[in-house]
Amino acid sequence: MDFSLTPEQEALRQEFEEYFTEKEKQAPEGWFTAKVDYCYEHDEAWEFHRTIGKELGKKGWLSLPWPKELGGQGFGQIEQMIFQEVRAYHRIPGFDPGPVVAAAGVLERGTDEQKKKWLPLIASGESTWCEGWSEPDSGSDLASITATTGVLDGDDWVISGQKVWTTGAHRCSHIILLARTDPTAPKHKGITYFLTPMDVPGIEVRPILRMYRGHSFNEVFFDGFRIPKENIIGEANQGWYVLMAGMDFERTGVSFVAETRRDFDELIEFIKEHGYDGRSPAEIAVVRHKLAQCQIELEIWRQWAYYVASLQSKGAHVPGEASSVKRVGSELMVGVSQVGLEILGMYGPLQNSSKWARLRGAFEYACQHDLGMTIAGGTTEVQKNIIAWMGLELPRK
Amino acid sequence: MDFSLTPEQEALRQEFEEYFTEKEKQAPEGWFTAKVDYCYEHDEAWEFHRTIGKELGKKGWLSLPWPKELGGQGFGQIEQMIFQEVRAYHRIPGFDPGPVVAAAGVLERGTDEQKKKWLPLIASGESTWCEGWSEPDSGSDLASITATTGVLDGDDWVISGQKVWTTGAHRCSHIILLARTDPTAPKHKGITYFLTPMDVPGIEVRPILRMYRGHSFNEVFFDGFRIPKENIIGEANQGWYVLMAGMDFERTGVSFVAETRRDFDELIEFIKEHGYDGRSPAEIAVVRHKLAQCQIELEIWRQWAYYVASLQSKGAHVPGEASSVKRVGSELMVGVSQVGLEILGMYGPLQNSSKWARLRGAFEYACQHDLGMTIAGGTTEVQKNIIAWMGLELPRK
Amino acid sequence: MNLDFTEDEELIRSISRDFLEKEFPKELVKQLEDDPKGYSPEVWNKMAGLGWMGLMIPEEYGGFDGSFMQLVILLEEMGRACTTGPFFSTTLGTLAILDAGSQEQKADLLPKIAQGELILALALTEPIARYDAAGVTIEAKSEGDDYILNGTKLFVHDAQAADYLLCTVRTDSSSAPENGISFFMADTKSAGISITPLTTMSYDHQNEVVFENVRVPKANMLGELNQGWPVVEKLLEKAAVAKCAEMNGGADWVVATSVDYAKERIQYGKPIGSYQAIQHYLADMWTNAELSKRITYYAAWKIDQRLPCTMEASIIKTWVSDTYNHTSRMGVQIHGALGTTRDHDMGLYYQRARQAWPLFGDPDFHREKVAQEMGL
Amino acid sequence: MNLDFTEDEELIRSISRDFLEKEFPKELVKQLEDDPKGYSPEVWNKMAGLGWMGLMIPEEYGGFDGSFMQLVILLEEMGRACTTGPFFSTTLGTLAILDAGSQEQKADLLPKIAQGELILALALTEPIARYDAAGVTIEAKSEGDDYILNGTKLFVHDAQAADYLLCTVRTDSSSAPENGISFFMADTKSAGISITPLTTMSYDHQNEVVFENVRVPKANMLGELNQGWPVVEKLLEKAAVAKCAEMNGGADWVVATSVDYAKERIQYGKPIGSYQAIQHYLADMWTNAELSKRITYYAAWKIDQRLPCTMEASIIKTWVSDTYNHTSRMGVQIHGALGTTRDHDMGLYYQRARQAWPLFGDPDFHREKVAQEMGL
Repeated sequence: MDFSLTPEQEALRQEFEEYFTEKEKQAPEGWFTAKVDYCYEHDEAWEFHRTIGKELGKKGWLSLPWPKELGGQGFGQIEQMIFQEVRAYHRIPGFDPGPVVAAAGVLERGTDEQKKKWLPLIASGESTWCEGWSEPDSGSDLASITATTGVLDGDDWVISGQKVWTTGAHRCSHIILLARTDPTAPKHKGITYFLTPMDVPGIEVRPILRMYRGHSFNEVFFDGFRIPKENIIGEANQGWYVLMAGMDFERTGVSFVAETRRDFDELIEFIKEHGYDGRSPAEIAVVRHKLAQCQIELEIWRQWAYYVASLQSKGAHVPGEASSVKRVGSELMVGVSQVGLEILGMYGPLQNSSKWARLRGAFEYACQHDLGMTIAGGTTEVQKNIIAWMGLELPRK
Repeated sequence: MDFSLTPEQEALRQEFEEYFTEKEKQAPEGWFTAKVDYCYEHDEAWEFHRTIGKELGKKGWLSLPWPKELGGQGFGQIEQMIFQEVRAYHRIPGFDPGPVVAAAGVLERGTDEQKKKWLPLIASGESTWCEGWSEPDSGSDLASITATTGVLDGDDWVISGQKVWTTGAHRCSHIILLARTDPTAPKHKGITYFLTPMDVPGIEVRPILRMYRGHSFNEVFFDGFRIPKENIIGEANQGWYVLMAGMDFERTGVSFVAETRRDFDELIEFIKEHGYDGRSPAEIAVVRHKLAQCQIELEIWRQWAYYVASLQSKGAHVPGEASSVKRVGSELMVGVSQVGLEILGMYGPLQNSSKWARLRGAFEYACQHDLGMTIAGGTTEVQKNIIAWMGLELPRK
Repeated sequence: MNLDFTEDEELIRSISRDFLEKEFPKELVKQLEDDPKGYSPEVWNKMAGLGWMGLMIPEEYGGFDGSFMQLVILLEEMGRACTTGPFFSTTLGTLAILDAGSQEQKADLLPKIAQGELILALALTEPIARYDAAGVTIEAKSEGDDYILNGTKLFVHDAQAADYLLCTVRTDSSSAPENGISFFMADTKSAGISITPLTTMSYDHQNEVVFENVRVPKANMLGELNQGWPVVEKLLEKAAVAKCAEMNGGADWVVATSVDYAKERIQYGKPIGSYQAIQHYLADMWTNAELSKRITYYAAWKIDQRLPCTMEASIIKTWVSDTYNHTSRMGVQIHGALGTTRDHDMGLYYQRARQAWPLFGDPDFHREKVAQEMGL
Repeated sequence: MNLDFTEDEELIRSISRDFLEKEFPKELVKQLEDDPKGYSPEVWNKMAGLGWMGLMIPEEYGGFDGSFMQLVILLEEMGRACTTGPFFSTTLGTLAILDAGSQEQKADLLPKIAQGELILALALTEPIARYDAAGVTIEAKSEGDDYILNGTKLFVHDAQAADYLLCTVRTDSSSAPENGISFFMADTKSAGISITPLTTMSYDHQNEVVFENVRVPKANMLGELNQGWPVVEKLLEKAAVAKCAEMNGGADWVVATSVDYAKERIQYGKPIGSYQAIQHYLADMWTNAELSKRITYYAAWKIDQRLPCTMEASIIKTWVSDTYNHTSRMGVQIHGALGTTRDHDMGLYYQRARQAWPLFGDPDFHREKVAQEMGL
């Protein structure tokens, strides 16, 4: 067993490190998070996100793990993780579901023509992607969607109905859309997977505010929205399986935890410098131990995430492991954000706009924002079900 | 709302306090627990248990909450709780399922003749009672018992088959026995509830050792074991409902937690006197806070237990509350026993027989013994189900 | 021992619940978040009309001479309704005046408070952000009939609305921290006071209050010179219990709302409340919230009996803070994405739970106090 | 980065698993609980025949020059099989000799150890029961070619079986605690040593060792006079990692056994493993146990690379102690009453989890070390 990076990986890490360190200096004033939600929530952040996205596209860093012959860099999941970790640690945005989710569908199930059409667009960073998945009655049970339907009309599918919780729909140029195209088939077998631009008539995006008032979620309504039939990835009515083929990758979530790591490191520096309640950290064992426990869990999660990425690099299908990375990482984010808020005491809940805010209100934001992490992309409970059913092969009934 | 005890209750508490303080001095050397399991496990403890049991019988304290006309003292659940709390805090045994479980069946469903026959026997402390409930395939799902069957033969029921986990069967004079008497009826409707002496042919008791080697559990085998039909409580095949009628009372468990409280108080005194790792308790915030958390939970549980007892005193049927008292109390016992063991550090796991043992190995014993508390009498999981289904009326399916 | 509510207590609960449901809908709660005053004078006056500001005030001063238990019940309802406004600050300030005020101060202030004409704020904490005596550093110098105050109070709830700030100041720096503190009522209109709002997670109208050579008449001292700390300590205990009552009401709402949602929300063809994971979450949430209420009533009873309740106040502030925070977090989780939005009210409760965590001492502060009370 | 096991590593795992399944059944484990020697010489010799005692010993001394990773794999299998005996003590003692022993000491001892002819015990702790330098108080006075030892070592595993005790002693009381410790090998047959067994929850053959004017030749010093502590510190780090490997194997057994049982045990007409509560317990148990292994391998790799791993050793001892304890407790819970009995082996694992908790530092000790490493 060998945990060291190869010289090539080290060099790559170094390259990322230098670039993102530099970019961090260019971030807007008061910048404290690169979470993609935050980029959707604020105009200035969105602009920075787009600038970076295009730069990443030019550098070929949006397609690191894609095969070279398809315009990628031919790296593995480990290199992708290093990239995401360094990027997120430096709080640099520029990454959305396009290069991972949309690309996975195309790479796994796309025709040659679709690959030629979509992959360069995604890799360039010129397109931005949101996920048209959840519906009012279909959250955890995503395969039950019925609110968004598609009917073939000539060479186009005509989409009607509604999506909800569509993160970034008000900003993004493209959407990955799941629609019910055969209402008579069993639920997993009547869904079609579309990639489509959003600047087309027949779509309306309405904001949903987060509890902290941020506008990242949307309802999306379709009425006569047309998608050419060549935009179906995989076969019509086989969309569920296209989605599943790309799922394991999204669940790693290293970039999210790397941001949490950054928040945590800044908290540690803050406590070292300013103490706690007027006492030095040496005096406050209880706080020391809480911080140590966060450190422990962050390190342990990280080793696990790299291990699971290494399994995935070798093409192993490890749904239990993948789910556990997502579950542990997202719970850890919530846990660290709460510890951070608590350790900042009375200062913790102050918003960034307050002159007395600490660490730019990063924990005030995180401890609300991150509640979504244990819900989106499969709740903690769904992940545990997957571990139990697929990882441990426990009976479903 | 008034939390104070009435003068009569105060006087009663005082009386209990004086008596049990005195009895504590008479406990065998090295005495560190009055858990009934421990009494079954050790001859000397059994003898003390029996001596006390008969004394309690003479004082009328085994029948505190029974109606006066049935030989009881006519007190309520609060007085019973005070009794159990004081008794257990002083680590005085003498109490088994007879006065609570066996008596509840008779009080709730017994005929006048049965009341005359069984209640004085139970109240006197001359009989000792074990519960013939679980079977190898029927634990949490107790109503599914099939291994022990009863067939009517003349005026007797003839019992065959097997029970398991029968605590104290090797010591007790009597057993409360559930047997399948109608194999064709729905599972809840073919069980009969018997009270019977054990010194009858056709019964064999085989020991099962606990993980700490204590012998409190048994398998009990029946082969031609005869019970006169007048020993059925309630109707034949209605035994499940007799059992349920007496269940809420058993779940309070105040005596168990009072013992944990005692262990905990001795730990606190020990830490105050001897420090921790050569340091004074003032130096070790982490240990202080752990102990404080135990204190918090013990106090909170206690208020809750008194409240639920007060509801039951008024005859309220509160299955959710009753289950939560049992669940929280048993988890608390496990939690405190583990904290105690941990705080004793390297000394924690030393058995009582080791000359370096601390607090007579009370935590070494408790942290193994108490694992059974979250299982016996309905597991933690079953209690949560009851809270969800009966307390919160969540759908079962 | 009678652990039922008395008829009076039941009455307070039902009246206040009805009133708040009608007069304090969530739209008002959200609207007040950005209101510079932080409360609705209209609703405030109705509350005064119901006698709420006079609840703790003796009849001779126009109040109702209520019990702390009654206050706990009322605050529980306010927590359930997620109200905002200076009721909490004013009522706790009232308790301090009752405890330490002179006859003149009582006669002057209490009737006005009972009428809803006077709003108080507690200015106890400073940038050092701790609730012990060492946390009071703002300096007051005697000059003639006045004291001159200089320094900064931070995290002052409702200062923007208050007529008076009940303010701990250091009047003697030479002795032990707890022996040099005095307790003043500073008129917010005094020259030299500047009040700057702080925006928090729950928009609970905290402020920075800077004192620059502010003159406070000696007549405005509550209690004796340098003897302020014991008054504040007692006040902090009551404030912790009162805050717990508020949190308990919130936790109750969270549990009830989550149970209802779990019965209605269908996923995979059945209500999510039929899944054992959700059932066990809810069973734990319900249990912890129920435990919270009982121990809080116990503390309230002790306060009413004038029994010491330092240990109990710390026990409940620890337990209830943990419970409300965990319960509201799980309330969000059970509601899924909906729970994370402003369209649903669950977030309001989560924000309040997080906000209440450090107030009047966080769980670590109170665990330490419990340890001290245990003699450790 | 290649996180697969090498072929050699796989081989060690499969050989040791097969061997232990065959030669170390639970009947033997239970039988050895009350064995005064605490091990089976017959199995011990077979283990020596497989080269296990020589695993960490260089080839020149008759060993296999194995890696710490290989040791971790072997100990994981021992933990899975719940073995008892002086392998752990002897191997850790060997690492200390390798680290600090002189050429003569190595040449004398290592071949015998590799042959299974010499058993070592670590006598590090005393009645004060702490793992820092201040915990070493036993006094050694120089006299001619010997040191005279007086005092008590406590919690000494395997002393009853050992030929030598590797013993920390204080040779200089005047300087800082960590600068006055020497590390001796004391022959257990020396006059004045009395060894009294301590019975523990897991019957892991701990002892009290009393030294009464025990003469230990100066030649038996490991390393330099007063320079023993850095050797012990390194040893403690490795011992923590090694103990974690053992615990990980145990946790693996607990998870696998509980999963199997949950599939088979029927209640309410279906396997208990089909209930979501049990599924989620098992999902968490499995996850935590897997995380434990990966971080332990990482620490082992760092040791093999001679990279500092103070932080990692403390991280894993905290996490793995918590995990094994919780996992084995839940293993008992899932097995119901059966799990609490001696008829089932789950109790053995629970006992070992509890027993391993304080060894080489409990989680609080190590959280403190992590905090120190973080610069807090």
